[in-house]
Amino acid sequence: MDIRVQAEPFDAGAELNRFAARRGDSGAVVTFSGLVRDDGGLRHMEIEHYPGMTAKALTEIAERAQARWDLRDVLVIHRHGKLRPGEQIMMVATAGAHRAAAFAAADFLMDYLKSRAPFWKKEVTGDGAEWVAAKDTDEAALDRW
Amino acid sequence: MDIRVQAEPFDAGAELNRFAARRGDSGAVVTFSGLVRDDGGLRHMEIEHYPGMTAKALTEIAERAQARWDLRDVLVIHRHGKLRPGEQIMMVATAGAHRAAAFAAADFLMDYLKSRAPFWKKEVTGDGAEWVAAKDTDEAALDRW
Amino acid sequence: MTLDVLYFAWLRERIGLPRERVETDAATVADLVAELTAREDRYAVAFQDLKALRVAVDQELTDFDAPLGTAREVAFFPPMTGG
Amino acid sequence: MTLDVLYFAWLRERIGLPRERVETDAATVADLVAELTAREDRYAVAFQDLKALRVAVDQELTDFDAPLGTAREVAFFPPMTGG
Repeated sequence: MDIRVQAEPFDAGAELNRFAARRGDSGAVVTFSGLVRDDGGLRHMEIEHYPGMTAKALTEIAERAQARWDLRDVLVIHRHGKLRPGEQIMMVATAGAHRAAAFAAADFLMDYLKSRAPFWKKEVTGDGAEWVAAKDTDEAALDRW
Repeated sequence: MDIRVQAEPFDAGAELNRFAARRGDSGAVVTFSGLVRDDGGLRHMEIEHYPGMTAKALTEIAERAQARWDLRDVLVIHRHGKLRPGEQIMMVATAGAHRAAAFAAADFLMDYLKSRAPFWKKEVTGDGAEWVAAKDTDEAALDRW
Repeated sequence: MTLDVLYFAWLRERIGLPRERVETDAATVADLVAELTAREDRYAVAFQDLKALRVAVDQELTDFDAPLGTAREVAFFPPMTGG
Repeated sequence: MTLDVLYFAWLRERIGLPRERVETDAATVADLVAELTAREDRYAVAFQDLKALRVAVDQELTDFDAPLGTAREVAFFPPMTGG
């Protein structure tokens, strides 16, 4: 298990290759990458987090996924600070012997990470800055698990 | 849409980075990588395919995914020929504005690719060679969609 | 009519060749299978259990009762195992 | 007891500080919120709708009726928007 919370950019491709090579007994690797969408108006995004709690919360979520599915490995990287359009915000990767577990676990990690890890996004446009509101559907997504 | 059928190895990480950079309006990218599992006994795997049909079948599957979900882009790479333990067999990637569509489409692509694209795997061990049997669960997985 | 008939995976190995040209008047895939089966034991053995086989006509998956019409290529193979 | 009280995102902006030390005898999170709310308008405004807020005690998510016990750190924030 590899959990990282950092301000620095990361190379998603290099992380995928490293992750896939680490456990040769995994037949299936799923990744999710979240990017700052370039929708024209956005200047940059600011991600605030709760330093004392973040790594702990991510570790708990990853442990839950590992307890529930037959996984060989889990990776979570989440950035904070100032991010520009097109930049990677975060990434999860799951490795398993079979594809169903790898898919379900990555999907689960994203749902939990979205609503249970202490990050808050603020979008800065030409008109000012606005905190991103949590969606009811994000909270509802947790009921799937 | 980018569909490739090839004997040559590919760099999954480089493909992910290129894919994620291609459409800046995508907030969510999901990848699935299938690897030759190193379970001790396997010497190598041979993947046979039906050259006239393969690219066509993969394109049809990808088009079905694009018709069903709001996707910005789809990538499918599948190798054939001789592959050693640890090597990448194939990869799919989906990009969307939102994570639910990217996840569902990648999962769908894998289910269809597994049972509807003309590839056949043979495993070569010290004891001889054996064709991998399709699983009933693979066929049943299609009913999910 | 003249058809290209293709075999893949263990079917190719049992029949002993990857493709052949076949002169036939078969109206459906099933008719073609019956003709091939009547030829030689290796075909009869290979086509013994049609439920364990799949067929594509002109590179589209179809059923064994599909008409051949003006088809040019018929391929037989076991269930696919890609991914 | 002495608590570190932390605020994040728009709650931090409305209250105007990221953390403060609070002397309190509050038995529960709700008691602590009542004490803060009684202090000044900016707290009352910030804590107006508790349904729009989340709380963590000693870095674990919990409910507003949770006891404070021997807690050392209480954090208030809007629903999280990671990922």
